[in-house]
This record gives sequence, structure tokens and C-alpha cells, in this order.
Amino acid sequence: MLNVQLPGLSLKNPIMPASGCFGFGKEYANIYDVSQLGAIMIKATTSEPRFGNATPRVAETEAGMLNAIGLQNPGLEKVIENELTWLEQFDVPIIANVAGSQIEDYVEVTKEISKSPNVHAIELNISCPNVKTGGIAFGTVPEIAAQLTRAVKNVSEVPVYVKLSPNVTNIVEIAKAIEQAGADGLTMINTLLGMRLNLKTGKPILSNKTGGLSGPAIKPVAIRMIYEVSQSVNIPIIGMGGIQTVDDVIEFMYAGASAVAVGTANFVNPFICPELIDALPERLKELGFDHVSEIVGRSWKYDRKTAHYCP
Amino acid sequence: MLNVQLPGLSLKNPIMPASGCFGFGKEYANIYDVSQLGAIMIKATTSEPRFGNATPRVAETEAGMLNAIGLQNPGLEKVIENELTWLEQFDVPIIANVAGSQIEDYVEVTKEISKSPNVHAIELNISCPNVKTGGIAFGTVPEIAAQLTRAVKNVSEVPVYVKLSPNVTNIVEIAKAIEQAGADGLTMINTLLGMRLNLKTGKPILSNKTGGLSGPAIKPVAIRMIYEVSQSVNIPIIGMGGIQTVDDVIEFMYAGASAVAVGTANFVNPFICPELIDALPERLKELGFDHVSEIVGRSWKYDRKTAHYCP
Amino acid sequence: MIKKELMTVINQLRIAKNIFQLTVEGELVKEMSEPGQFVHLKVTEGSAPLLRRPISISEIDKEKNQFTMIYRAEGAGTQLLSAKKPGDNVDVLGPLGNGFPTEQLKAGQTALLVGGGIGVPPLLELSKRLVEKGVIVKHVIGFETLDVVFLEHELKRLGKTYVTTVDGTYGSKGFVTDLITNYELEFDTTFACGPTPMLRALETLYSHKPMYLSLEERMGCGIGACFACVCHTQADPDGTSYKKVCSDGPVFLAGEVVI
Amino acid sequence: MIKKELMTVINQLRIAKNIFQLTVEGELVKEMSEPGQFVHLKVTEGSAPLLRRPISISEIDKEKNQFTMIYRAEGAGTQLLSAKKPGDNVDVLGPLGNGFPTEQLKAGQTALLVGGGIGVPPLLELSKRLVEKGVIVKHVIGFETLDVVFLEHELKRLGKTYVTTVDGTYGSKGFVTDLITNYELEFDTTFACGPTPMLRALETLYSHKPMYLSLEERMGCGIGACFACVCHTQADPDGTSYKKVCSDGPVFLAGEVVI
Ligand SMILES: Cc1cc2nc3c(=O)[nH]c(=O)nc-3n(C[C@H](O)[C@H](O)[C@H](O)COP(=O)(O)OP(=O)(O)OC[C@H]3O[C@@H](n4cnc5c(N)ncnc54)[C@H](O)[C@@H]3O)c2cc1C
Ligand SMILES: Cc1cc2nc3c(=O)[nH]c(=O)nc-3n(C[C@H](O)[C@H](O)[C@H](O)COP(=O)(O)OP(=O)(O)OC[C@H]3O[C@@H](n4cnc5c(N)ncnc54)[C@H](O)[C@@H]3O)c2cc1C
Ligand SMILES: Cc1cc2nc3c(=O)[nH]c(=O)nc-3n(C[C@H](O)[C@H](O)[C@H](O)COP(=O)(O)O)c2cc1C
Ligand SMILES: Cc1cc2nc3c(=O)[nH]c(=O)nc-3n(C[C@H](O)[C@H](O)[C@H](O)COP(=O)(O)O)c2cc1C
Ligand code: FES
Ligand code: FES
Repeated sequence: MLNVQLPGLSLKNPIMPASGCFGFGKEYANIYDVSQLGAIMIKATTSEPRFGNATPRVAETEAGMLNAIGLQNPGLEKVIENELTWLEQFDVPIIANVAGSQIEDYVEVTKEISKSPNVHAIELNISCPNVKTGGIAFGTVPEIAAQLTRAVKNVSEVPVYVKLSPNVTNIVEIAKAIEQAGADGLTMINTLLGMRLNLKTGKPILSNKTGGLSGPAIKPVAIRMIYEVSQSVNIPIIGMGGIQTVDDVIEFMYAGASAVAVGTANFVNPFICPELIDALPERLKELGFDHVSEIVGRSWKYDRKTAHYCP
Repeated sequence: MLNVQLPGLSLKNPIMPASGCFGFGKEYANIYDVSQLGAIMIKATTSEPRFGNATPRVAETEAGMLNAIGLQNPGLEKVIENELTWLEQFDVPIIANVAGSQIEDYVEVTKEISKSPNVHAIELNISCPNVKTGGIAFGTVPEIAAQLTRAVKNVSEVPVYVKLSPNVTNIVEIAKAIEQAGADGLTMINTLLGMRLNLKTGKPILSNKTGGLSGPAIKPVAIRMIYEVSQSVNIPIIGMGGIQTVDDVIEFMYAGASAVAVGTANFVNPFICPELIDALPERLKELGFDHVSEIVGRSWKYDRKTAHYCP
Repeated sequence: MIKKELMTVINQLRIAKNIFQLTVEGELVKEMSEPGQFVHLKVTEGSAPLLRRPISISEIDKEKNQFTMIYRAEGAGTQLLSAKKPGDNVDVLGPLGNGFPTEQLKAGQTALLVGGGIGVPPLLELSKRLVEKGVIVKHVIGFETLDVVFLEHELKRLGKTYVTTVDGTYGSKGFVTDLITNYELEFDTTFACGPTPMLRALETLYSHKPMYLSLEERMGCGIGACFACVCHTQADPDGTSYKKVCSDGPVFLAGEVVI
Repeated sequence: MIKKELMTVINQLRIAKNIFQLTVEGELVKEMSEPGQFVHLKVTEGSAPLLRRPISISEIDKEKNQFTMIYRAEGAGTQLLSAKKPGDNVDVLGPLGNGFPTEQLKAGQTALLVGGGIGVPPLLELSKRLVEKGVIVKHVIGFETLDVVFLEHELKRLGKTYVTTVDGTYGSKGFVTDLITNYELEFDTTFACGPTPMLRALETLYSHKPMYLSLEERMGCGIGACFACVCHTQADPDGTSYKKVCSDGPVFLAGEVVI
């Protein structure tokens, strides 16, 4: 009752860890069997290795956290050689999160990484607000987002999902431009730009000053955006932003997400993904559903429950 | 050590209730002396009376709440006759929050309400996301925000503060346009657009579907925006968004606010404003300050504590 | 006068499935007057959950400075509340709103008290006050099912008490209105608290006699400042006149507001 | 193996100003090996506060399945932790990271254990292990002021113990490094935990002999997945090679990473 079919992705269930909150899976593979997961969204990969920002890189906020990791990663080559190869031992599709400072970077990374046998989809991180050079603009200007999408689609061997930034006036406009440019799906939302100051020094706690806000605090914004976008595009959405409980999973899918990703909650409870996968069938039954696909977009699609169907 | 001078406003202290979270003051005047407050931001006033949206109008979220009141108010005439006149008994400046669906509405309301003797400033609510007709656009397009500001400045008898919406890609651009158009100050932030769904029905909890997210959850976004805007404009900012404690007050002022407003926290603790006013001097002393003005913009203004000064 | 006080838990009892009876003590009790008023509770110090929860006053003991609430532990707030033990604190704001008026009823007259589910609790204090005045009380209380029936015995001590359950597992099967109609109950004034459909049905059937209804609405402030809880007046159902459930209510005369 | 367990509070004691000693019991203790590892604590069920708090393991009692932590109650999380009473639960993730290696030291050799403030606790278990092996231990522990001195007596039982306070209200006045220099302490290996400036000073002065430093950094996951807690390696101080404090550390050989 949990399987989900999306472009390039045959998911056992709609639950996966979000990019940057699961590394390349090693740490979690030490504590549970990651083959249970619907998929794994790996940490952003750039063409060259990056160290990222100076520490402190995280700060807690009310019901949320700020991060400014700065896209630390070992670079395309090592990700393919060490991380993706190592992940092949698990029966789980990988969604490769791709980042860069210019279109060519994205194209280069996508071209290579999409050849890896276990990479079943690309997730274009056009929204990461942490890197000073570039990054932020791609996700905020519809034409540029579309241009990037087209360029990446041209070289990708697998379907391309584009990850939307919530820090925009009109999320629907950007989503539509990306759809038109040929994206196979959307993932949303990335973090909200935020800041926290140290009471004693007066200075920002993060050495990068601003950071991305994630966690339960941003859930209402994510739900609103998915609700709006899912009604305006015909490509599927993987939803994220503050998911902690099985009820949150259901709320995201009601809003219009076809699957969901769990980010910050992995830090609070490293076993959260398998726990949600375990809990979902019973909760769906309680609410009167036979298959998770029945609930997608329920907030706007159906006036009443649809007739049951088994895929 | 708490007095603050702002255009039109001679504040005993930098603490005031935020618009829409204090009605027109009557309910709070029943439980404490509202003359203690730095100022009062009254509920949005429109030219005609409005009933607002159907209930439910509020929903709780993690560390926040959504509201879609829909600008309910008795209309310009009654606000002046009943509410403002009644408030004259208190020694506290009033900041009149003005809303509308078209520029003429704002002009009409400002023209009349700014004549009230205790209205010392206007706060243009160009950001309320709750009213389907108009409202939202003013705050998201720099040119329109500027146009509105100019029109209102032309007729206002008192300084005009413009309240910024956080639901924009580039808050600095809008702030600058508004400054250029002659605004005397800014207030920020209004609520983030959000949504929550009912698990059982699948439908949005708010009858208006979307609502404005307020409370501690949005504080990091507010701090970031005030930090950015205060460095780019030369007019003062009244900061708001999730303030609950005296440390929050200080954080907002470090970020660049010259005074602060408290919204949602009034519902959690109706005595919050006087409690913050009481607690502020001691906390400032603990942190090594002699006057609240020393901390404004400390996050970016000073590398070290400035020399003491008494105004 | 509305006060805010950290009151002390004296007793907490589970009296039915997920239904808890909580007694707290403090000075705030001195401010309580009418039955049917409510309090607004903050169950934790932090912001999880952020908002207060409105709960009716079920019994007042002025001598001991104590009052009692009965509530269903359902969401985050009420579940945390149900974990409070004697000696723990609860942050209480109250008393709030206007309760049931009892002045017009004279000794010997009959009051019909109708409660549905979690709307039953405020009827207990009301019933006591009426009985003190010599008013004859009849109670009709309805529940979903046997597991969640409560206050029957307490009310029985005060007057005739009929219980209905929707599924017929206890008392008469059906809704409270079915019972009132079937038994042809006689009365001078009705007081009711419960789910909106129940109140609507009562209003339609019996509002030719004086009837007071206690309403529920999602609340922000609870004191009349935020306009979260307004309803239209029946005099101007599509216009801009309104009443606030928290400060004008929660008890309204039937016909006053649109429910 | 990293486990997550709701452990039971056995004892909580205030041992100095705002300093608490907390003993908990559970199966997770079976997984604990080296001194110097830490646990990641969730102090409430809800999201206030949201993140776990890293706290060092101070003592391990394998027989009783108990371990002890010592922490300063300062912010929201540690303050809530300090309110826990025997019988309450704490959500513990651990054991995490790599602790102090004790293999290279032989009986008769001397270990210098240096702790600053809230860095002192992990030295206790370390000292016990070393003493068990026949290693001679010397402790130098530094604090801000008299009010916050702790663990002196416990450490004294294991070996010579010197206390410094910054303001001179107890023990020698000054920093731990002042004391080591002034007393010309001799040792084969140093183990240290405390504020970064202290670790830096130690590294500068004494890293010609083997030295192990336990670092602190703001953490997200605590298990090596989020890249919150990285530091540069000294071999490549401006490059892209890195170590994670949570999973590669918190204990590093002096010279390994940039502190
Ligand atoms: C005047 C008044 C008196 C009440 N008296 C009682 C009583 O005596 N006993 C009792 O069990 N319940 C009573 N209720 C209902 C009670 O307030 C809700 O059941 C409670 O707020 C739900 O909180 P939660 O933490 O369980 O749910 P959550 O789902 O966590 O609540 C989320 C938010 O929605 C609000 N909410 C949810 N359900 C309701 C509701 N039915 N009415 C109003 N707000 C709601 C909560 O207050 C909170 O802000 C009363 C409500 C009102 C308005
Ligand atoms: C490996 C390791 C071991 C530690 N061992 C101990 C110990 O044994 N005893 C002890 O008292 N303290 C220890 N600390 C420091 C302790 O983690 C912080 O004091 C604590 O997290 C602060 O939480 P709070 O709720 O008081 O503060 P808050 O201000 O509410 O914390 C907000 C956020 O900042 C983080 N944070 C704040 N200060 C620190 C800090 N100094 N180091 C890391 N994160 C911080 C918190 O974890 C939280 O995420 C250790 C830190 C690390 C990294
Ligand atoms: C520490 C951290 C690192 C992140 N790194 C990335 C990243 O590399 N690429 C990316 O697209 N999103 C990244 N994100 C964003 C998350 O994938 C996710 O979109 C966001 O955190 C919202 O989900 P959450 O509230 O469940 O965490 C990161 C988030 C966090 C907290
Ligand atoms: C119930 C409610 C009603 C509000 N009404 C108004 C309003 O009429 N005009 C306005 O400019 N802002 C209004 N706001 C926004 C607040 O003034 C404030 O900007 C926002 O809530 C953020 O502050 P907070 O987090 O402290 O609540 C309202 C907020 C709430 C919660
Ligand atoms: S709850 Fe705020 S006005 Fe009624
Ligand atoms: S805290 Fe996440 S990698 Fe160290």
C-alpha cells in the first residue's frame, strides 16, 4: 500500500531522507538497513571538492534550525568513486543532489553523475542559500531557472527534479517555468533564509551570518507552497520541510506531494525514516485509505474520498 | 534608559503591541495600564466596516500560528469615533494601521485617521496576505509599493511607516523603493504565507485556506530581513515577528530595529508587553549597556561595543 | 477581573476513556462568578504547543479556592495537560467570558440542561446553582458511546438525568434531541452546551422558550482582542455586526448569533 | 554500536553553581567503551528545544548499567535537563565518537590530565581507566571561580590534583597552563578537554609529547552525517580535507586538526 511510481523512481514507499541531512548514507547504514528507504537524496555534489563555510555552521531556533554548511562535499569524482559505488550494495534508488555556481557546473556534474547505475534521478539544487557565489539567483528568476533546467535536461541520463527555493514572491511562476523547460518533477521546499544573533557578542551565530531555516517551524510555508504549485503543474512533487511525524507525511501528500523527504528530523531521531515507514500503513488504514496514492492532492482534488483502487 | 525617538513618535520605551494582536486596546486596558506601553499599533482600519473571513480563522502550528482574520474592523468612521476617542484617556501614542484594496482606500483612511490627535504615525499595511482582493500586490512590487507610499505621504498629517511583507524574493529592493518614495520608517515583518490541513477531512483548517504565519517560528526570518534592510536604508525600523522574551527584543534591536512590536505573544501571555518593559533595563545592564539606543544595529554597526552615550 | 496565575494541581482523575477531571487551586478562583465561564490554559512553559487551550469551568469550590475542569485528552495540548500530577503547576488565564444567566428562573420552575460530549462539564456547576435556588433541573446528556460517558452520577444527585449514546451502547440510542422529543420533556428554560449540530437542532426545535447556548470556536487571545472567534448576529447575518465567542459569549441567548 | 534509548534517571545532584551530575540507567551502557565518548540527549518530547545536546560521558558503571554525566545548566535544553527527577526518562543517543586512547601508556608511565570548566567531566572515567592500568595520573583542572569548582575530590582519590581558578578564589590563580609551567609538571602523555583557547595553549606548549585533545563544536546530527562540526586538518589547513568532531573526534591527537 506504500509503493509510488515517479519519473525514474520506483519507490517501495514515499519516504526518503532529504539532501544534506543524510550525508552519503554511511552513518545511517551503520545503524539501520537503508534498503528500507523509498530512496536516498544524497548530499549536494559539486564538480570540485568543497570545504564549505567556517564553523559554527548550525544554530538552533524555535522549532527549527539554521544551517550554513556551504555545500561541503568531496567533489564529483570522489562522490562517484567512493560514495555511489559503496551505495550500490543497497537496494535503494539514489537521487543525486547537484549544485554549482554556474550553468556549466550543473551540466558537468549531471552528465557524469547521472551515468552511475544507482542514480535514478537528479535533484537540481538551485535554491541553496548558503553559497555566496551564485546559487541563489537560479532559484529566484524564472527565466534562469528554466535555462538551467533545459541545459541539465539535455545531458542527463535520468529524470531531472528541480528543488525550489521558498524565498521567492511567486513560487508558482517559477515552478511553471521549470515545468515548461522540461523538468520531470519538483522537490520543495529548500530552507528559508534566516539569521540568529548571539546575545553576548551581538554578532550572528553562524560564521556565514545567514543560514537556511529548516524543521517544523517552516512546515506551514511548505504545505502552502506545495498546495499552490501542485495545482498549477502536471509534474510530481516530492515534498519536504519540517516533517517529523506520520501525520506530517500525510499532510504533505494531502497538499499535493507524491512522496516526501525528511531532513532535520534525522538529527533529532536518526531512526525517523524507518519509523515513519513502519507507521504509515496503520495510520492510512485508520484514516480510511487502502493505498498511499489515494491521498495525493486530497486537499484540493476531491471533495470526498475517492473510490479505492489498487495499482 | 529606554526612551526612543522616532519620526512622530516619542516613545517611553521601545515595546509596543503589534497591529491585530491588541484590538483597539480595550481588552488589555481592562487588565493593565496601557499607558506604560511605548505605543499601540491598532488593528487595521479600512474605509468601510469589514466582517472578515469565515471561521476558523486561526490554527496552531509548531512554535507559531496561522491567522486569516480578514481585516475585520468597524470601518474608518467608527474607529475614529469610538476607538481612538476612547484611547485618548491614555498617555500613549497610537500608530494607526491602515489597509485597503486600492490606493484610494489607503489615501482616504490615512487622510482622516491621521487627524486624530493621538494618532502619531500611520502604519501602511501593504502586506496583509489575508484579503483576496488587493493587499498582497502592494507589498510585493517595488513600484506599486512606492506609488502607494507617495500617495499616502501626500495626505498624511503624521509620519508614515510602511509595513513590509516577508513573502518576497528581495526585501531590500522593496524597502529602498519605499524609502525613496518618502516613507518615514518601516515596520517588519508581517506574516509569512502558510497553510495547515485537517488530517481527517484533508481540507485546510482555515476557512480562508491560507493564512499568515506568526510567532517564534518566523523569528529567524524577521531577524535576517531586518539585518539586511537596516543596512540598506536610512529610515528607522520597528521590528516584529516572534518576540516573546526580553532577549528576543534585544536580538531584534541588535539586528537593526529601533523599537519592536509584540504580536502573537499577547495571546500566550496578555501581560507580555508590561513584563518585557519591566525586564528590559536589568537585562541591558547585565549585557553592559546604559541605554537601549546603544544596541540598535549592533550586529553590523560596531565591531566592539560603542562608547556609552546618554541622549 | 481576568487574572493569570500559576495554579497548583490538586487532583487529576481519568473518569472515562481519554476524559480527565482536573482540580486546581489558587487565588484566581476568587474571581469566578457565573457557571459557564471558561479558562484559557497554557500547559507548558515553552512554545510546544504555543497557544492556550480554552476549557470550561465545571465546578467551583470557593471555600477551598479550587475549581475543576473536565476535558478530553486529544491533541498535543490536552495530552500534556493529562500528564500533570498533584503539585504540578498549570498556567491559568481567567475567568473568561459570560456564563449561563440564572436570574430569570424562579424556585419551582424547571430548567432543561442539555449537554453533548465534552459540552457536559459546565452544566454541573450550573445545575448546582439552579438547585440551590430551588429550580427543578432535568439533564439530558449525550455521548458517542459507553466508554466516554461521564458525570451521570453527579448530575443524578441534582435532578432527573437522561443519557443517550449515538450507538446505543448506554442509555437511549440516538441524539439528545430524539430523547427530548420522545420523552416529551417539559421545561421553562433550556441551557445547552455541546457540538454545534446539537445546538442548531435544539435551537430549531425549542427556542420558542428561553434558551441559552454555549458555543465553541477556535481561539487566539480568549479575551476579545484578536477577532479569531467571531460569529454573525442573527439580526444581520450577512453584514458586519458580530459577537465574539470568547468575550461576548461563550453563552448566547438562542437567536442572538448565527450558529 | 550507536543506540537510541529512553534511559531512566537514577540520580540528579547539583554539585556546584549551575553544575549538575546526572546518572541514568539502561541497556545503552553496554555499548560504551572508551572514556571520552559522548552522548546526544533529547530533553523533551516536543520540539522545544528541537535539537539534541551533546554531553560527555563522565563515569561508566557497567555492572549497574548506569552512566553519569556532568553538565552546566545554561540554555533552554540543559535547564530542562536539570529539572529531571529520578524515575523520569531521558532520550539518549550514543555512545558517539572516539574517546581517549589509553593503550600506548604502560604501567608506571605518567599521564597528565588537563580539564577546563565543563571539560573536566570526561577526565574522571579516563583517570580511572589509567589508574587501573597502573599509569600514574596527575590532574590539572581549571575553573572560572570557586562557585563552579567540581570533581576535585573524586580526582584526588586517583592521583595528584591541582586546581586553578581564573580569579584566584580557589586553588592557584590563573590558567591551567600557568600552573603546569610553574610547577614544572612531568608527564609522558597529555589528555585534555576544555575551552578551545586552553587546548590551543596546551598544543603550543606541550605537543612535543603525545597529546590528545577533546574538541567541542556546535552539532546537528552528532553521528557524522550533517557536516556541521567539521574542522580543517593541520596537513591541509586551507584545503578541503577535514575531520568531523562528532564521529572522527571529539578526541584528536594534537597536530591532527586545526583548532
Ligand atoms: C469556550 C470553550 C470551552 C471549552 N470547554 C471545554 C471543556 O470543558 N472540555 C474539553 O474537553 N474541551 C473544551 N473545549 C474544547 C477545547 O478547547 C479543545 O478540545 C482543545 O483546545 C483542543 O486542544 P488539543 O491540544 O487537544 O488539540 P490540538 O489539535 O493540539 O489543538 C490545536 C489548536 O486548535 C484548537 N482547537 C482544537 N479543537 C478545538 C475545539 N474543539 N474548540 C476550540 N479550539 C480547538 C486548540 O485550542 C489549539 O489552538 C472548549 C472550547 C471552547 C472554545
Ligand atoms: C562532544 C561534546 C561534549 C560536551 N560535553 C559536555 C559536558 O560534559 N558537559 C557540559 O556541560 N557541556 C558539554 N558540552 C557542551 C554542551 O553540549 C552545551 O553546553 C549544550 O549543548 C548547551 O545547550 P543549552 O541547552 O544549555 O544551550 P542553548 O543555548 O539552548 O543551545 C542552543 C544550541 O547550541 C548548541 N550549543 C550551545 N553551546 C554549545 C557548546 N558549547 N558546544 C556545542 N554546542 C553548543 C546546543 O547544543 C544547541 O544546539 C559538550 C559539547 C560537545 C560538542
Ligand atoms: C544541515 C542541512 C544541510 C542541507 N544540505 C542540503 C544540500 O546539500 N542540498 C539541498 O538541496 N538541500 C539541503 N538541505 C535542505 C534539506 O534538504 C531540506 O530541503 C530542508 O532542510 C527542509 O526540510 P526539513 O525541514 O525536513 O529539514 C540541507 C538542510 C540541512 C538542515
Ligand atoms: C491574529 C493576528 C491579526 C493580525 N492583524 C494584523 C493587521 O490587522 N494588520 C497588520 O499590519 N498586521 C496584522 N498582523 C500581523 C502582526 O502585526 C505581526 O506583524 C505578525 O503577527 C508578526 O509578529 P508576531 O510573530 O509577534 O505575531 C496580525 C497578526 C495576527 C497573529
Ligand atoms: S479569541 Fe481572540 S477575540 Fe476571541
Ligand atoms: S554533528 Fe553532524 S556531522 Fe558532526
